[in-house]
Amino acid sequence: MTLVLLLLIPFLAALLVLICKQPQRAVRVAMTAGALEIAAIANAVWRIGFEGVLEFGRYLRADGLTAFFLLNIGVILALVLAYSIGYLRHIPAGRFSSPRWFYSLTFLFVFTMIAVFLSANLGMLWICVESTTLASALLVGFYNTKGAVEAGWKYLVVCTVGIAFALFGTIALYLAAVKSGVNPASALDWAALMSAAPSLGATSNLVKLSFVFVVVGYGTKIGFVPMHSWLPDAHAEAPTPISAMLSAVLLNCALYALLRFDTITSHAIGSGFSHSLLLIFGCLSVAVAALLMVVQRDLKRLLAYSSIEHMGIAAIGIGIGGPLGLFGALLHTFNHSVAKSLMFFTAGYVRENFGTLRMRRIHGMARTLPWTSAGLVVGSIAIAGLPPFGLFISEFMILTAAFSTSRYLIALLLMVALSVVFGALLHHFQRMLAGKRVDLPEKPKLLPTDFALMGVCMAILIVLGIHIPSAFAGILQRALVVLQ
Amino acid sequence: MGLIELAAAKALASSAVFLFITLLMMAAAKRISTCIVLFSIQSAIMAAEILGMAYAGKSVAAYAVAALVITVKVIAIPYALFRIVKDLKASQDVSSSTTGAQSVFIMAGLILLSFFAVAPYAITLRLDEDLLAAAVALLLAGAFLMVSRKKALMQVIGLLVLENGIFVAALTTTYGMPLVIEIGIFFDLLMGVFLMGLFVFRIRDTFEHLDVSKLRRLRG
Amino acid sequence: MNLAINLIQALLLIAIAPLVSGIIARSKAQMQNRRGASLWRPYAELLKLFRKQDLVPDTASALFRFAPVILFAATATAAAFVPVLHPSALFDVSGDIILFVYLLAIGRFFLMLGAMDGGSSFGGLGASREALVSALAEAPLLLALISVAILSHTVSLSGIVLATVRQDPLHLSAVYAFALGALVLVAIAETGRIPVDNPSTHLELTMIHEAMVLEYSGPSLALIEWASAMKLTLILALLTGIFAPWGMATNASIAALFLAPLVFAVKLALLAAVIAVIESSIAKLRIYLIPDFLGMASALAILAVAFTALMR
Amino acid sequence: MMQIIFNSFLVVLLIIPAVTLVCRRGRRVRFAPSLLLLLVCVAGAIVAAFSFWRGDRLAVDLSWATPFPFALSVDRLSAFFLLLICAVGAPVTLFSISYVERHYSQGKADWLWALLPLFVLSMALVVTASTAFAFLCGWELMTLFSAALILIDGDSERRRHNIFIYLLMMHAGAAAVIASFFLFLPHANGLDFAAMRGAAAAMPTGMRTAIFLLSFIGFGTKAGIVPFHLWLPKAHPIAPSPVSALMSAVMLKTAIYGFVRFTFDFLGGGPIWWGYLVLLAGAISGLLGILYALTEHDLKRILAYHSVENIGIIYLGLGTALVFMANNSPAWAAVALVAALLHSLNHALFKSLLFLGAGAVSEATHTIDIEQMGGLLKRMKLTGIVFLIGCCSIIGLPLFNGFVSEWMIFRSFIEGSQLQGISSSIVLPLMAGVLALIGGLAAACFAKIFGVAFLGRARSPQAEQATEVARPMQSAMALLAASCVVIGILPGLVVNPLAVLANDLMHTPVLPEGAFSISRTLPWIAACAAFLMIVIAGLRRITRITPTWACGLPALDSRMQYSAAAFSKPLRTVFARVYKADRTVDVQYAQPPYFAKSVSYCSVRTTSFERSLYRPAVNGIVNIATRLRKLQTGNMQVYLLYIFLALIALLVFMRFA
Repeated sequence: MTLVLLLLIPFLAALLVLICKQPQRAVRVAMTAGALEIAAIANAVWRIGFEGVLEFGRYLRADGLTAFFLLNIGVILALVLAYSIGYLRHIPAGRFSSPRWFYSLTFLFVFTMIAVFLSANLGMLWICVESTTLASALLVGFYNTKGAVEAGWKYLVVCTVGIAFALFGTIALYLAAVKSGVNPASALDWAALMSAAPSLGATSNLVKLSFVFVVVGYGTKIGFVPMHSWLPDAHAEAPTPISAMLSAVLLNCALYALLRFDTITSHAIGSGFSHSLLLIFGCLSVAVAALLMVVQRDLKRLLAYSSIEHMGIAAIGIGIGGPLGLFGALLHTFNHSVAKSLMFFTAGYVRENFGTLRMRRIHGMARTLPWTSAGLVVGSIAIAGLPPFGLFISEFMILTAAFSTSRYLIALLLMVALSVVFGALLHHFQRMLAGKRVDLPEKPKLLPTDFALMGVCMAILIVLGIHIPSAFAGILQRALVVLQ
Repeated sequence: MGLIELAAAKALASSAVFLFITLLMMAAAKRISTCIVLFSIQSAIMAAEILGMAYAGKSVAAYAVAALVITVKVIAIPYALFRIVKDLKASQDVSSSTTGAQSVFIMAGLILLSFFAVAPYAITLRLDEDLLAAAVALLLAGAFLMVSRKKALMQVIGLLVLENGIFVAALTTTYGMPLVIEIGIFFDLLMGVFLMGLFVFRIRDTFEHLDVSKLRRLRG
Repeated sequence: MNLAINLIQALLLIAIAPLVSGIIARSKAQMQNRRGASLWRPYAELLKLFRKQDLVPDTASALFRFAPVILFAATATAAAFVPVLHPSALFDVSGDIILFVYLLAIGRFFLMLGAMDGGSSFGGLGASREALVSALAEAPLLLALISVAILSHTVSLSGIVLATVRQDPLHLSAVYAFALGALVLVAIAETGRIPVDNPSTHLELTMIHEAMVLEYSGPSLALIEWASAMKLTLILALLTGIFAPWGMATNASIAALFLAPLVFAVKLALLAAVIAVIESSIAKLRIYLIPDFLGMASALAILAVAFTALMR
Repeated sequence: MMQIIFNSFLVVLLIIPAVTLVCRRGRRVRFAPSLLLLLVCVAGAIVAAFSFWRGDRLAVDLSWATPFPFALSVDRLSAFFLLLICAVGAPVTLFSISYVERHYSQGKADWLWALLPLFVLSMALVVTASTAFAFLCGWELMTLFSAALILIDGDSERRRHNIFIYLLMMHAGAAAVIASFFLFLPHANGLDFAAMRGAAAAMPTGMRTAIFLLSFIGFGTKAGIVPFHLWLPKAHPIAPSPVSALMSAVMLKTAIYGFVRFTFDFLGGGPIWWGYLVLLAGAISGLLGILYALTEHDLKRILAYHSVENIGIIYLGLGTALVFMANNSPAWAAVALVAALLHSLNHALFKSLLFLGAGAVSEATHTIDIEQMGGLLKRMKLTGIVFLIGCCSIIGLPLFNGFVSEWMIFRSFIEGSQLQGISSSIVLPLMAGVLALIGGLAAACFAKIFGVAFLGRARSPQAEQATEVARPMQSAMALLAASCVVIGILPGLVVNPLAVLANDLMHTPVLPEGAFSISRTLPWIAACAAFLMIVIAGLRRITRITPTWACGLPALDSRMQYSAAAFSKPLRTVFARVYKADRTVDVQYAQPPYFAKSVSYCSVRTTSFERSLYRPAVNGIVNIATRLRKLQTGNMQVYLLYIFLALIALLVFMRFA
């Protein structure tokens, strides 16, 4: 029953927000719906903690892995909604762009993402991932500017094509399952496939074919390097709360889908094949993204490439496997989502006050926007993977895993890339932060919610950096059990 | 009755050939409207195949899926595309980056390639080889159309051909996927096309042209 | 008893320093067919200077007056390490080669500072040239001493002298030749004799040591003169000790004790005469040729050290 | 008892930043954070001294809190370096109580008092860590806090560029250190030092060499060895004086600690070429450090280059120890190690003294360029004397602490001649020549600094009106100077416990007898020199103050004195090839071509590692990145093409894999 509630609230909220006319009421409805949704997520995670697996009918299922990713979307949803209060004050009026439309599309987007996490059936999983693309395409093109429309169009077409390949992969897996004796009715159910996995060995080359298509398909949504080209445009042109949602949750959602397939294939034909593919894409993404970050000119594009790089690191973590590698990878996705949303919020404030995101034109930020630049500095130190913050812990884990399985080249590449990223971030931000006070057209005013927002992000990062709370570690352990 | 089943199976095999023909014609097509017509023919052939399989396999679900394909893919989408073409008064030219002859040769190459690609799987899985080959051919053709054609509408048609390919792949499994999933996928593709249509209008408003290759502002 | 001999030995070195510079001056005069001043003139000069007033420039700080004192004290302490009459000097501790070299370095450093405190350009001129010479002279001096020390398996000056005394004179190795060459060149540079620096002129182009002490007068000048004379004596005693130690009193018998000083005096006089001959026969080098002069010394020293391993 | 003090030492360091924020306002309470930090440093010094002399082990385990094992344990080696940190930290804090007061506004001072204790804590963390995670946390935090402290002084374009290079190189060095830690993983079961120590013996030689090289590069970058020294002359001079004193004196030593911990404690020595590599690096660093220092006339840049030189001397000591271990004579290896560790302590003391002196001078004359100073010894008596003691120690003159460690390094060089192989019995004694040359050049360089800055005539109005600095600053410097002289005269205090420490590391029972003979004779020599000086100084002499003799000219002015550039000119011509300086001399003629009105001379050193080594590397990365950027063409068809190519590539890979 909790699962249905999880889905129902955002769907109803999307409709309700459309109905109420004035923006004030829409915002209030949206906030209450958001709060309800977060409560439902908390309740669901709590229940999963006790009962292990929740099921509802044939198509909704939630286990340890889902609980972890639900927690992720819950935290980010709270942050984004808090941020959007301040953000909506100055959305340029446009045919579709009013708070009503913004919130309804956002809740639709949340609905589709939660559906992805809850779907028990791989076909259903594909449908929900495709619908996330559709829901977010409108949000990316929300502002009707030339850049936004172009980014939205490219995002829609490239992701749909990519996802089509994932569908082909799902069908191939279905074919392999049916051929090796799984009863067709439940051949796409994840649980059934997991139990029948050893028998899938018979049609091993079909399973390999399916995993290749799935990696390319969902890889496009995750933003692995050869298929990443849509990501910088989409994340840079989307409204800030949405680019935070895209970077922090949508990429994790696609990674979740890939993880589901990876568990099946590694149980069926051993993890050698799938993990080597993940390692290839991971290393490629880390290397190319790190290099591209050096020559970026726009702040949001820089953050988008950093998302590609961190997804690459997570893929390397999964590719190395083992308890430490997987734990590090999952922890890395969570840390990255919090740090990246903090960075996008500060980018949003910079955009509001400086009017531009071109890093060459922004100077004297430290003195004009002290609190925003503090957030930016903390975020960039976290993203560069330096000690006091959580990302250092997860990168430390992944490196330990890499070294203990004596994969020296990958570890070397990872460290070189981290240094290049550190250099790039330092190079860009030290030019933006330093310099004399710039007198802005209108006085920069940060709402109390914005302070709270940045404070919460920093607190999460530092807490995860020093000591992982036992409850959170428990959720992570349960997610690992599912993956093992 | 065995004769009729045999006839149905034969019809299924020959239909793959018709699919190949529509692909070749689509490659040679110069105007968008011809591509739309060819697309609807292709979907009609696919619907016939589903009916043949439904008749052979006697599964009610297949009939429902066939009816869905006919209403949406043969009638609704081509009609919508024609209306968009008329509304936008956009030039009908396909503006392909490869000449007609080159396109046809490439399309033929892709069809042959799909046969080789499918060979190892068809034998082990005792599947209907040419149907699986048709699926892969449609997939590769859709991809080729999207890469080579510059017009936004042709991107949409390329995507639809690609999805047809996946649909045919689903058909090669004896009774197709569970109905709910089939309908879900269908509905998603429909939504996808609808949104692309919306974006085509948006591009029209903001850029005053429909040539996708000119959308090059976001670089680096 | 031993301590007494050593103490006398150190005081002897300090006392006869002016005599050595007197001998050199006298033999140079003889070389130039002049009668030259008496051997004891340097002592008279020191007495005269000690009675004079000490002129201190107005810009100078306290360091100006303390520098000569430190210079003299350091050089005197260094005297305690050099064995003259008896193979074991006052302080005979392993590793005093380095200590001996660095004690001389203290004196040089403070003299340079004292010179710069005068506030005139001569002080800076002398100090900067002295810096050049001392920086390049320290390495060959130390390497030469180390090569001899390695050969005689000890690390103290007295140990070296003891080893060479016991060694039969015919068993000479190439190391001694190179080390002698290096030490002679460094000795000339350190004590500021002709090819490197001309002690008797006040010509801006050539003087190094003289430029530094231009501002000094009275007792301070006396201390400096005595200290530089003492450094000359120390190095000559070192050369005789290491390369010609025969005649030193190996046992404490009365005869040996009387014979040793005589032999030492003769050797010292001979060396002083040799220096005088060198000084009056060679012209002074240009400042920028000094590095090559000291480069030659370093090369010899390096060869000496290398040959200690090769000859084994 | 010691354990309680040690725990409180760590905790108080953590809460001082909070204390600074709390009592920013109160007049009376304003000095609370600084006095607290002073107290903590003294307590830390006491704990470290006890643990260093008595050898009792302290341990703190926080693994329950942190995701990875995080434990601190103080053995003799850690205690020695902790003593070094606190022994320098206390006077620096004392100095900065009044220095910060004058130099910085209230806001900046609060920042400095908040960050300084954290900086000291991170260094203490590095030296006492007993697990890799704790070590690396301390290591990265140390860099971050030092960068933040540098930023307090302002953020002009040049400073930002220097900090950028500093942070980038520290990060690259840290990556190498992390790699060298993790290379233990396949063999050691955990990442704590005990497991690593156990696993090191069993590892294949290839792995040990990889770990050695990585730790050499990683710690070499932080220590400032020549190829990686680029950041040192850029970062130290722009930091506030107390901070650059701490960085130069103590932060470089944490790198030495790391290197010693890795090569001697974990790996326990290796093939002989390790020793030669370290010797070579030490020699080059020593020589280049000095030669570059000769050309500078910014006081803090000179001292920064001298840090490179002294680190070179320490690496010479370590290299000799490695050579001895390779020739399995551990007794003399222990002596060389004692020499290197003693020189790190000595360097910490006199370098912090010199930097504080530079701070005091810059505070009094508002400039740091020695060409503008002159005659400061008269105007700032105590600072002058204290700076002179610092100069004498750094040159290594007897009766000062620099000499003791250099003597021991010389002693182990000479002992090197007794080794069997022809090569090592030549290399080590020749290194003595290099060290002597370094000593000679150092004497010339510091004669220049002290002569030009403190003696002669004041060269600028500010130098004219310079007055002595405040009392706490003087007492801090006096404290350090006293410690230099005490160690110089009674080295036994530090040498004996260090000998015990070296024995532990080298597992040798006792040290060779002749090794430390110097520590017995130095007091005697000091007594004898003092006696002579008193006797001579006792001669009452009438002194008369007269104007300097100016060859009959009316009066000398300050421009007639030798400037720093002129002083080092002869040496610079000798080493011209090292500098490849491009000289510009332009003459304004009152009436050409005879009567020149003014001649201006400027010679700039053209050789620099930045241009020949680092610039090409950075440009390489940027070129690759710009080419990669072109892949993002903006044309959607090309993006789709990428996806299909990726798919086809994978299918082909699958076919053949």
